[in-house]
Amino acid sequence: MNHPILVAENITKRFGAFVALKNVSVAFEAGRLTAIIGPNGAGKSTFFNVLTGAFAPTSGNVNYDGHDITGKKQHEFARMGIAKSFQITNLFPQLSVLENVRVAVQMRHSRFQLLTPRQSMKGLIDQAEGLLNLVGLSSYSSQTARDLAHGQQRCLEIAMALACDPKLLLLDEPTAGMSPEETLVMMDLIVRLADQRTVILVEHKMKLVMGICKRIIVLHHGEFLAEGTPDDVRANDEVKRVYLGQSI
Amino acid sequence: MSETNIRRRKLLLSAAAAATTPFWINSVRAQEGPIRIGYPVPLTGPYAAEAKDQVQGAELAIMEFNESGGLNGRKCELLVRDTKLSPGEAATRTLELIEKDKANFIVGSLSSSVQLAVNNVAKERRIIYSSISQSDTINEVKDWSPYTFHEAMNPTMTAGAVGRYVFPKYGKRIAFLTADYAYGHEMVKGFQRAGKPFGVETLIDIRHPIGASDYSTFLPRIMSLKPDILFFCNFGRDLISSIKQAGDFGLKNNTRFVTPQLTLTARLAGGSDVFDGVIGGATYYWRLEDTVPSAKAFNDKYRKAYAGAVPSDFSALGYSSVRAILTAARNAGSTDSDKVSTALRQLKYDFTKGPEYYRNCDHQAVQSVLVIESKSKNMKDKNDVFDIVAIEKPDESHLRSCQELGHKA
Amino acid sequence: MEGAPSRTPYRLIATQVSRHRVAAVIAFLVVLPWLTPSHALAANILIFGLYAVGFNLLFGYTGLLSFGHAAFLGSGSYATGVVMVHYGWPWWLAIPAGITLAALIGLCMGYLVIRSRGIYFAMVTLALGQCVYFAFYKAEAITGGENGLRGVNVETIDLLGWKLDFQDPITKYFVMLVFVAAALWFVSRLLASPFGAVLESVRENEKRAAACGYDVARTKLLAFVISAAICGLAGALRALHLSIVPIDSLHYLTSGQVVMMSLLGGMGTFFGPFVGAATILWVEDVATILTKSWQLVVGVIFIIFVLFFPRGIWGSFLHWLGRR
Amino acid sequence: MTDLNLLLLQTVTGIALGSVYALLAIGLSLIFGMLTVVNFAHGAYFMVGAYIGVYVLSATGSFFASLLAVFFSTGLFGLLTERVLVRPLYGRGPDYPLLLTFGLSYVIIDVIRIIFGVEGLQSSTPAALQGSVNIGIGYFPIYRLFLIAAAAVIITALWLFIEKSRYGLIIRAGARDPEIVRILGIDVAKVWLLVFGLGTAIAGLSGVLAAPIRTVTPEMGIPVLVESFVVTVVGGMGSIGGAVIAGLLVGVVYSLTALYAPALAELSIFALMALVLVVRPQGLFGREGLME
Repeated sequence: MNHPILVAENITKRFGAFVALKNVSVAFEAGRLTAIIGPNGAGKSTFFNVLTGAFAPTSGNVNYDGHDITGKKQHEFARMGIAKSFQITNLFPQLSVLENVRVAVQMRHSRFQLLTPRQSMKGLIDQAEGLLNLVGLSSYSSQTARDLAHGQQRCLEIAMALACDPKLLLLDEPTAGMSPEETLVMMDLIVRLADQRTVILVEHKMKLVMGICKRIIVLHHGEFLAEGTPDDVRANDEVKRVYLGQSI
Repeated sequence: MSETNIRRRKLLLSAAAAATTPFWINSVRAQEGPIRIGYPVPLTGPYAAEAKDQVQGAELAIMEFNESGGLNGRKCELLVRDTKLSPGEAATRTLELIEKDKANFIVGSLSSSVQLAVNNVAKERRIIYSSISQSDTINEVKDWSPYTFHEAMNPTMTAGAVGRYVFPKYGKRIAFLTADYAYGHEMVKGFQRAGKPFGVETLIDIRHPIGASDYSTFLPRIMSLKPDILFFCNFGRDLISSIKQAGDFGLKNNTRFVTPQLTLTARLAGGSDVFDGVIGGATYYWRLEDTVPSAKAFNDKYRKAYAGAVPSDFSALGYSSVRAILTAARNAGSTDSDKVSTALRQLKYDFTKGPEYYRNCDHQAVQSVLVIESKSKNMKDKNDVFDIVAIEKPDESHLRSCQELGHKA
Repeated sequence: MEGAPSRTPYRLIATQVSRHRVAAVIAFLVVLPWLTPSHALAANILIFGLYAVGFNLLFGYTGLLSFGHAAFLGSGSYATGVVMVHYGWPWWLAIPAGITLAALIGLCMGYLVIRSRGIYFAMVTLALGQCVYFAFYKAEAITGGENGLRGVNVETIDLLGWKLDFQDPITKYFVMLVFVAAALWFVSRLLASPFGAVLESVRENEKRAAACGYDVARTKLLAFVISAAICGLAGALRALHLSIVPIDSLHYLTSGQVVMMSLLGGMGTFFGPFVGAATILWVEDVATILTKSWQLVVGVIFIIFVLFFPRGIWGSFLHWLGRR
Repeated sequence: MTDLNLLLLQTVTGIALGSVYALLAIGLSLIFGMLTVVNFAHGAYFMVGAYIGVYVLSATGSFFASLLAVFFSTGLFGLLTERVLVRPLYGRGPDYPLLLTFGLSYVIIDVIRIIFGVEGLQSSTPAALQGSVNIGIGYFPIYRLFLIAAAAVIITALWLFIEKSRYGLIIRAGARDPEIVRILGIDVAKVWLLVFGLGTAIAGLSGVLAAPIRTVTPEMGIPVLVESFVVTVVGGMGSIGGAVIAGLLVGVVYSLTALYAPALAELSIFALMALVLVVRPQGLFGREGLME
């Protein structure tokens, strides 16, 4: 087993009286494509938000590369090499597709530079164009982001997430609301991305992840249920019971 | 039409405009054409009624001047501008009046801050400004200039006269409810200055924010001190609100309410019950006609011009300030600032309320001060709301001395 | 958008104007004094236009609606006035003093408000703006309190032996225009810079900007301070223009005025603030002569724009040009 | 009068003052909690309430009639405002209704000036409530005691309406999540309309209640707006209980500062607000995250 890059220890998250996550401990291996699955209300998204720092856990902590990152600010995650895409499309809607990625790329180079024209920083534009190429959006670079089709917007978001050259990429239901064709394109892209970095994927549709993931974690009612290879999970009685009636 | 065409036309137009606009606007003031008096007053906002009176008074003076032949045939016109009671707005309007309208004189304003703003703009450009709003600051050497005249009374005179009337009559233990700005502070100083010879004791001086809507929080403490006299050193709506609320607290039962400046407009807005028995000072009150001939003459002219209306303090100030300047211009035979300034200094006049003149060192109009009491009974008509209880004759010794103000003379 | 092909002459003009936006605005400002009914009005448009430019940097480009910007206009004016009146500083040194104080107050205020968002931001800036108002109001010995500060007088400007009559309205206007032009150049560069891109991204989507690795709070704070400094410069010029500093320059209605100007002109556009300032001041100037109900006129125009032309005058015009 | 009595009297004064603040803030908070609209014309509705109240009082002689007239007329005015002006702006971001109501306040003030003149109206205390009475710690105006009672009645009525009635249930649910209300098959637009009208009606009521102690002028709503903002920020936007408690708190803080350092009274409420912002940015009773 590779060394774990991200470790969640005893995560509990309460919203008032409601317990969304109960004592969940999971270690994610470096270089793997791991999926977190579970039926509706399993606490997947809450878990994702705790992992990416959007929510502070009520108790427990998250370690990244041996450092405790619980309670760190959002922007610090990107700077440490953790990138994410959101469940609901989250772009800069009125900016051009290229500018969306260019701004994301810029983060590592210039944050408080006041007087240099951004158009003169050719290197950044080239990098952004490279990323657009990777996700297949080169021909849309001058369009406004909000005018893209849904699937393209999701791809754009991935390009933006990649802009900080992350070691760890977390994706929250990247294929939500996509057509079957778009889903295929996205899955293909995710597999390609997983070659070079650790990818953690939250997914509702179990079928999708079975073919591509090395490791799967199953949550249920806010608790850890099972973990293992797709085959292990498929064979697990508990999981079967939870996904009652669904073909796995 | 294409965009470029429009642009070219605009450019041509502005070039033409540039050609006709002289760059030396500032250097020579018109000695020909009509005499222009710029008149920045708060036409809109809370003191619009007072401003209207000021305008009517000024227009009456100008009508008379023009009917009597003007300055060697040169007629006068009044350029009324709205200050919105804002010093910034007033400064802009004054700049416009001087730079664009070539006003020969500036008269007007109705607040301490506005008159100081107008004065600063006018004096920098050596234009005579006659202020018709109360202020002590404008007399002081820092704001004053040879072109600054102050037609209105100042707090030292007003509060002094009222104080000298009330202290012997109503008692020496006094309290103040003061609007926290120059006008209020100056009035307090005026009362205390007048009270010194009487040995009055100031129990408390509470400063309230200007424009406050609720005065209740200041009243229990005043009540607990049981003063003989409570001075309301505030103006307009603040005065009405605070007098009303103090009355509600039952303060009036043991304490006499006094305010430095009791105006007809405030009294009519507040009502007879609220003001009943309140004593205050006034520049002018129309019942002066019973004793002063010039007041009778002024009232008659005013009634005739404005459908029977009686002039208020502000009408009288507007009238006498404009008439004084025009008389001085006639005496000087010119509208030149320096010549008219000299003529004003030499002027002795009686336009509305008995003899007046401008003190040489600070150009303060030395005049009589009326002390009036608000009544709720025996009223002849709706404007008969005050009794004149005392008149203090014009007397320089009641003013702060020239040295005190920082003047040499 | 950049690189979009300009097919029609309208688009061509739009592209050209936006490419040389600083030059275009300055060209307009150079001829402005001959278009307005009075030179004093032109100077006010110049000053309030710059005030709106500063405000627009925050509202239009960063998406933060402040209702406390009078604090910066006013403190800029006061600092300039106070060092001239009480300490005898020359005018050219007093202007940076105004900018500095406005920026400092911006830093303090920004530190307190930057955590709040949306509508809350508007309300808190309003209340803090009132705090600044009271502070200056109470410091009567320095600021003149309610009376305002008088005596910010400049008679002539000595430019290496070349004497300029600052009382001449045109000379005064062009001296002020030099400062405004410099500020416009700075703002234009800023907007085109990488930091400008971060501002836009914060406006567009704060969450996303943070996920990209930008410290949203610090970015906003810096924008807040720069915006304050520009408004401070506008205030400094206003003190010189009027030769007084009125206390109502700190009042919340002065904050509201700049909000109206920005929205009416077109927020998030470079020229919009000047269009808005010119429109409101002009309408006020004209409406005051025609009717006492100038506030009604201004209010109704404003409501119509909020309802039907949220892009503002200039924004709608650009939009129309772009669609031709 | 002993010092303790003075302190108590000052506190009662503060409560009377605070009950006006509380009423004002409730209306503002109600509208915000439900519609996320900050009503910048709130002070203008307060002023309109005072004008209509004084006018009806002088026409009918009945203070009670003037209260009713104001409640329904300013309420109706609010309904119209929401329906015609505010509704088209939903979904365009919270800034737009704010800007619209800011412009609207300009218009309302000037319209009142045109109808009633710029000088303001004379407003006198209803005959039965004139004078002052000894409340054990000193004399206190009867009308201000009435004001405290009236505010208590209005607040209780509103509380009963919100907690016990069917509409109240919808309002509470809607404030948490408009989606839920929509799913329940209720026309959210109607609920919002009603809430806006209710908020403005309460603003109008506070205006007519304050009229006898203040001067009724077109500009009387301007300082009131800022003060009610301070109260809602302290209490927490969208929290009705917070508005009441913060209103009273601000009144008492103002009053006690006025006793010891009158010059700082006005500043004190802003200092209180700044303190609350630093310690608890969402306000004393505000829910976290509502502002986002």
